[in-house]
Amino acid sequence: MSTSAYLVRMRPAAASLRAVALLVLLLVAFFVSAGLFSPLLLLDNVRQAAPLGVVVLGQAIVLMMGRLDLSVGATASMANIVLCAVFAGDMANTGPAVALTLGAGALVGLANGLMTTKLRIPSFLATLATSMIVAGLVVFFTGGSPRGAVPAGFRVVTEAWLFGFVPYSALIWLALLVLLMLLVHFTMLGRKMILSGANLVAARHSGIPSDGLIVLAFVLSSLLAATGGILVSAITGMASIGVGNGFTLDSIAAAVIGGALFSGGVFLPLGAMAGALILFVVQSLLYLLALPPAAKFIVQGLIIMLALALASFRKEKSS
Amino acid sequence: MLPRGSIRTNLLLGLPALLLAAAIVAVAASWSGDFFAAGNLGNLVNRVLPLSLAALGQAFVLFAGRIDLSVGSVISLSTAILATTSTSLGWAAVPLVLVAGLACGALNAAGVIYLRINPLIMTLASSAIVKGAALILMPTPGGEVDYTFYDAFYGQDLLVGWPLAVILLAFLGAFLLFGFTRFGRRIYALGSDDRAAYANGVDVRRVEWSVFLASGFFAAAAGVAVGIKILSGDPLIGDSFTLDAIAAAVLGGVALQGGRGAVPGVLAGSIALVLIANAFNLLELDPNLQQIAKGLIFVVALMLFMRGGVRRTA
Amino acid sequence: DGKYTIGYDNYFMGNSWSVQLAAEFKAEAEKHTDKVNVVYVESAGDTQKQIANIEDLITKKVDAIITTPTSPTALIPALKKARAAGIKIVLLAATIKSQDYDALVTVDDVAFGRTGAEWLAQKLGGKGDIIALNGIAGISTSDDRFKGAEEVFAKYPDIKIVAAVNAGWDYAQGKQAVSNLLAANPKIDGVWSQGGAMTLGAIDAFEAAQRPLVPMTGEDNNGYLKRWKQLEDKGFDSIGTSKPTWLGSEALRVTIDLLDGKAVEKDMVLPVPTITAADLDKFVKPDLSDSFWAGTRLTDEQVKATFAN
Amino acid sequence: MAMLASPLPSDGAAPARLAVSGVSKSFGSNLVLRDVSFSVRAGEVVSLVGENGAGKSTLMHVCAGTFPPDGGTLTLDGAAYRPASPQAARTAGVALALQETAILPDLTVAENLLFGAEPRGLLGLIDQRRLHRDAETVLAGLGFALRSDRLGADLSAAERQMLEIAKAIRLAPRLLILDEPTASLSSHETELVLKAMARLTAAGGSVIFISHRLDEVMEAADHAVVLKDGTLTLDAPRGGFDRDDLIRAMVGRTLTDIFPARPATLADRPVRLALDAAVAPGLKPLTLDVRAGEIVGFAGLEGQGQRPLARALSGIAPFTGGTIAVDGAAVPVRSVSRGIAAGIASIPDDRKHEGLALDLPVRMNVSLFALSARSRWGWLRQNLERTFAEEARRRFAIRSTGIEQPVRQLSGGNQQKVVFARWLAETPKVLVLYEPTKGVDVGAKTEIYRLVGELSAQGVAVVLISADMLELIGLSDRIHVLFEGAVTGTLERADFSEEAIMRLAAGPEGAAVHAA
Ligand SMILES: Nc1ncnc2c1ncn2[C@@H]1O[C@H](COP(=O)(O)OP(=O)(O)OP(=O)(O)O)[C@@H](O)[C@H]1O
Ligand SMILES: Nc1ncnc2c1ncn2[C@@H]1O[C@H](COP(=O)(O)OP(=O)(O)OP(=O)(O)O)[C@@H](O)[C@H]1O
Ligand SMILES: [Mg+2]
Ligand SMILES: [Mg+2]
Repeated sequence: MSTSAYLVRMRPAAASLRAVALLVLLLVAFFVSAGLFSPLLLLDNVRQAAPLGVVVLGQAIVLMMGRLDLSVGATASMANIVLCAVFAGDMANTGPAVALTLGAGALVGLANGLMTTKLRIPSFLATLATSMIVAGLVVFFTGGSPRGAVPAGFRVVTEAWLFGFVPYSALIWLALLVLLMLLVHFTMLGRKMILSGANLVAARHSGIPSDGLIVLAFVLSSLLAATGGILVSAITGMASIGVGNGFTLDSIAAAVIGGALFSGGVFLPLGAMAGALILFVVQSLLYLLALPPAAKFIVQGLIIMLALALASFRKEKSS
Repeated sequence: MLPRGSIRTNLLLGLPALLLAAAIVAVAASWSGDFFAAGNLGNLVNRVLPLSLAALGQAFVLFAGRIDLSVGSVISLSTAILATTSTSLGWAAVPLVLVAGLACGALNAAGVIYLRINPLIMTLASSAIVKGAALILMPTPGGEVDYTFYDAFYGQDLLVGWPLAVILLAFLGAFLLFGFTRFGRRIYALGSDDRAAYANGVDVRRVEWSVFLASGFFAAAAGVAVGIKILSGDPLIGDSFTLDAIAAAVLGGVALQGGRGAVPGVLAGSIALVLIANAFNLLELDPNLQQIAKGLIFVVALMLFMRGGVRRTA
Repeated sequence: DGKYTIGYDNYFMGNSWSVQLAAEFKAEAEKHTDKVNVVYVESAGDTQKQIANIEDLITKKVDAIITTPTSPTALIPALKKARAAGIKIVLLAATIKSQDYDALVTVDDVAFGRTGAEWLAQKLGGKGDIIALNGIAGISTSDDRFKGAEEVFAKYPDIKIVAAVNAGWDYAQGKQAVSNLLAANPKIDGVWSQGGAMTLGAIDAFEAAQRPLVPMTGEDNNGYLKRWKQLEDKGFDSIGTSKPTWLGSEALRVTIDLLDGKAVEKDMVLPVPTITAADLDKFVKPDLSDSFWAGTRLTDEQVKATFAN
Repeated sequence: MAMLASPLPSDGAAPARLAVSGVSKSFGSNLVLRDVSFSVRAGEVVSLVGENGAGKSTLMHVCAGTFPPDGGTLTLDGAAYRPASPQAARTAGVALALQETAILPDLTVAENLLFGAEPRGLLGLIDQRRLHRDAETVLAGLGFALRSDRLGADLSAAERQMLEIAKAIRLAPRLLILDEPTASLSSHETELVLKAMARLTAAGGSVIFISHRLDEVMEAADHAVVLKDGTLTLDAPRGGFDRDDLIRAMVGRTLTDIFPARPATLADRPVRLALDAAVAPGLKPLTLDVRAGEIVGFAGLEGQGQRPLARALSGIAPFTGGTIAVDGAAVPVRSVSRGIAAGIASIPDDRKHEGLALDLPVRMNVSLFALSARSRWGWLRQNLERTFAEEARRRFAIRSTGIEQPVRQLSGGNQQKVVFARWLAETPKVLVLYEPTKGVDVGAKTEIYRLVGELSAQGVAVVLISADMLELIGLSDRIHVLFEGAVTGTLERADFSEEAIMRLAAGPEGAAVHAA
């Protein structure tokens, strides 16, 4: 098959393109109000958006399974605490620190997955409960004063640029995105996940081990949330309670802006990326405009509405 | 004697929350002499009031299979409006606040119906917008609600008083509405299955309008209760209500996917949530454990529902 | 048993300052175990919860309540009720817009903002473009501090606040805000910030954008002081304004005095302690945790127990 | 005044109950109805037939107010009729029993049945007791055995269908539209539905009746209307058409023998599937041998153990006791995947819920097993998938705009073909068919029967569980009749007849009555 035919087939979904278009619009507004065009500034925003972007990928996977993960924020916050505690500011601890953080994240995902499949608790509630428990455990074990720090050497992950113009964190984000895209769209496992997400009963009746796949999705989501937490930690360098809490709602909003459906069966990594960048760029734009705080909330709300209204407008026309 | 039909199923869903509340009362009362102190019971009723009203509004939306994440912001806005207008308007400020709540509900309904935005995201967005409005009206906590409001409404913070009356009235009315009217049936129908409801002649838009308006209204009513409690306005005070209202409803057996649950359960759920915090304080348990305990209680309660024969999972 | 029962409402457990404030209180309480029993409740930054906690402390018939109001108005009715029940109210580190308390132990946030602003204005020779980093909209600490700063800058017509943004006292948000503002504003001569973590974010944003550091206001947070120390030879100058956590221990002393029937000053509004380049070395503790705050009565050992490195 | 506006029929008779003239409708670029005109008179049953996707449901949706036509007009009893919603149509006296049933899962049977017309008592509040009593009266009047306080979600497909029909009939509409009401019903219930239709027309009502079972059409229709590709191809009164006419008008050619030829004897074939005292909830111990190439049918009234049997064989709700063996080797079919591994393929009856991911394209829906069998290292071979999907679309004659069309947009029959295409990607050893042609038109049915015939010729053992008597008789080599979860009788091919099956299906008592 020719490459061009292949490329045609890989054309992103309409929903992703819409999100990208909105992003471009916002970037234009951003650069106009900044009064200059600077690719480096753009890349710097991408760099700083990476933690959210990574978390959104996980949320998108869970949404693909027709579920919701309200524990990503608490998980990312927990990751920050665990990472700093194990690191204790010493590069020599990198291995254990990262491993333990991801391990703790995976446990959260496992709990979420088992609760929704084995105990049949709707995911909204199961993950809400885990998020309460995880946040509670963090406060309980740290007494509110988390320990440790991320060593300067590790902060390269988010603070340094490859060849001076490619931020490492953007690379990590991109790599995870590609990995997930491969998993979902190019492997049997991913196909089975999509089928389970689109119609769980039908998937079960076709012999697909859907419960396992749902657990897998939750574990992936929590791993990515923990990774987001690690990236945030690299940015801040310190342990503080609740750094990732904002990720929960932001990740859902970003994924949905990027075309994800609550009904499941859809995974649009490009859209998820655009969604995360949209939220981040809106924030940056608002800083630039230095609007009064009240206006800030209003503009943020309106942009989310706009993104979604665009999507449904198109849908309506086509049906 | 439980009535026949789906009401019976729905009422039974509220049972775990009721048992939970009873268990907490039993434990708290036997280990702390203060539980039945008159002051405490009055306090509890006053705390249940705003939470249960917000949860009741949320229940309208949840029964219809939608969700409203703007409840907290509407409560904040309501306190701000009350605190800026009550000195000049007196009690007339209350209907004004309720109208503002209806307007917030209308915003949600319009977004969901005309822009076809998913309710979760629409109300998330409107929550930001309403919060912005509250901050414009009142950039920092302040304003004033006269003490006469407190005296007239909460009085001596006793068990029996206006707050209890409002709770009973609102929940009795809603119980009859959902259990025994065609309108209530339509709401359940929509939550049960959109398409089927439409095919059965349910005017989907009208029902969506009404549930979002109801949610805005009850959130505003909760806001009035909070505003009179704090005798001022605070643009952030409602934030915690959003999730608590959902948690109370769900603990009371309301299904997030719509179509199931009953109003008495919502009240039981609200009471249980309020009791948990109270018991922690009275028993002097480590406050750091409270959130963990809440999460675990949640899981256990939900497990009970699921064991109790749920047919569909979200 | 003749001991006083004191209710302590821990307003928040989400940042190191509030944790140290509570630790300071606990350390003091341990010195008075013969005289006081403490009932701890926790508000998690939620005003509703704080009101409920105070009511529950009334139910428990404590002798005094020490609380840090999360809203300047919302608690007033609850505090009135407590006082009507004969309970002494001591406000710690934040005040309310009424007189329904018996003692207030704090450092004024308006003065806090003013102190940093005055230093910055002096440092800039009365003119220049600056940016302001605030906390969270609607929270009085943030609003009061900025109010103090604005009062000062109003006196300097040549100082222009080109942007005032809310960055939630958070490092990452501070950095994101400043990076973007730097790109849009070729000239920024100073940063007025109301929190150490945000100032750290601002410093990193300046360095990432390869812009020379400008005078910035900071706080007495040890992590910030360490950084400041490092950057001193690069010509960086700052001021560490402090809202000392020893207010926590002071509050207990005042409470005991109140209960003992001694005369206490109702409004104990202390001057804002500051750290300048001249005495930086006295305050920075290179061997202690970044999370630690310099304005403390805790011993180094106690600090280490609270914040391991 | 209104009389002047309405066209007076030339012969002076009453105007038609419903007159459809020049109706067109398209979905996007897909023209589904072109210039369709026909009419229904009072007291008459009009049968509407046509291939899957011919536009029948669409036409009925237009008549019942689900959506407006793009062009054309409707009149009801002479007056212009343009319903804005299903509710408006109902108010005007037109009731539609949907093909996709509209049962509210969280309400009881009674609440569903009387939805929007609940009896009210004190203070205008709904009287729950009377509600259930009234519902029971309606159900009893129709002869439907349905308990009024069961929840909608717990009903079987057939029960949902019965409830849907009861809902429409209860309204005593001027015009009742039944879209494939009998597709999931056994002959007993079908009989009840036809009787109810007759009662309604006797009382002056009119019925439009859609069915793919041509015998029912021949029996019930006072008038037949045939749609092909959205165009009217036949419109004739009773006596003016026969089966072959209908088929020709539907598919454009004559289908002489829709069932494949069966071999004379299978006794020499090896046993493929053997059940020994297999039990499942709702199913009494069952012992059964199915030989290679044999088609064994299961008949019975609704709910006599068909569903448990199908679900146990497929591994969805496995057998709880006894043994099951394929090719002599015991295989514990404890899950669907174990069943698949043992070579058992099973087509579910409820394609929408159990068979298909409706929002995904045809491609993803058909390719699962083909890909599973050929994937390497877990990689999904996209080219192979495309090729397979295209081929399946051809082989099973799936009507869609392409392999990327979401399955939701296909007509019911074509959706069913997609389910078949998925399961038959690999030739199985045992094929379990549960209502394989529910809602499938004769043309497509013929295709499916041919396929089943081919598979059995290749040695596949087929278990056919169906409510369609003709299908059972035409396809099976042997028919077991289920009653209350047990096989109450077995018929060999020579003894097949509807009457014989019915007698056994009625259970021991019924058999006794017939024998007497
Ligand atoms: N909402 C829709 N959007 C797009 N296409 C549709 C829609 N509804 C139906 N169609 C298409 O219109 C055509 C006619 O469908 P219709 O449901 O009327 O067929 P039918 O005659 O009822 O078939 P069956 O016998 O399978 O029920 C089909 O090709 C179907 O794919
Ligand atoms: N794009 C679409 N959007 C919404 N609804 C659709 C769409 N496409 C089809 N539909 C609905 O799904 C139905 C699918 O077609 P059809 O009615 O022929 O299948 P069916 O008749 O329901 O299947 P069965 O005969 O097995 O019951 C359409 O009638 C239409 O109501
Ligand atoms: Mg049809
Ligand atoms: Mg059909």
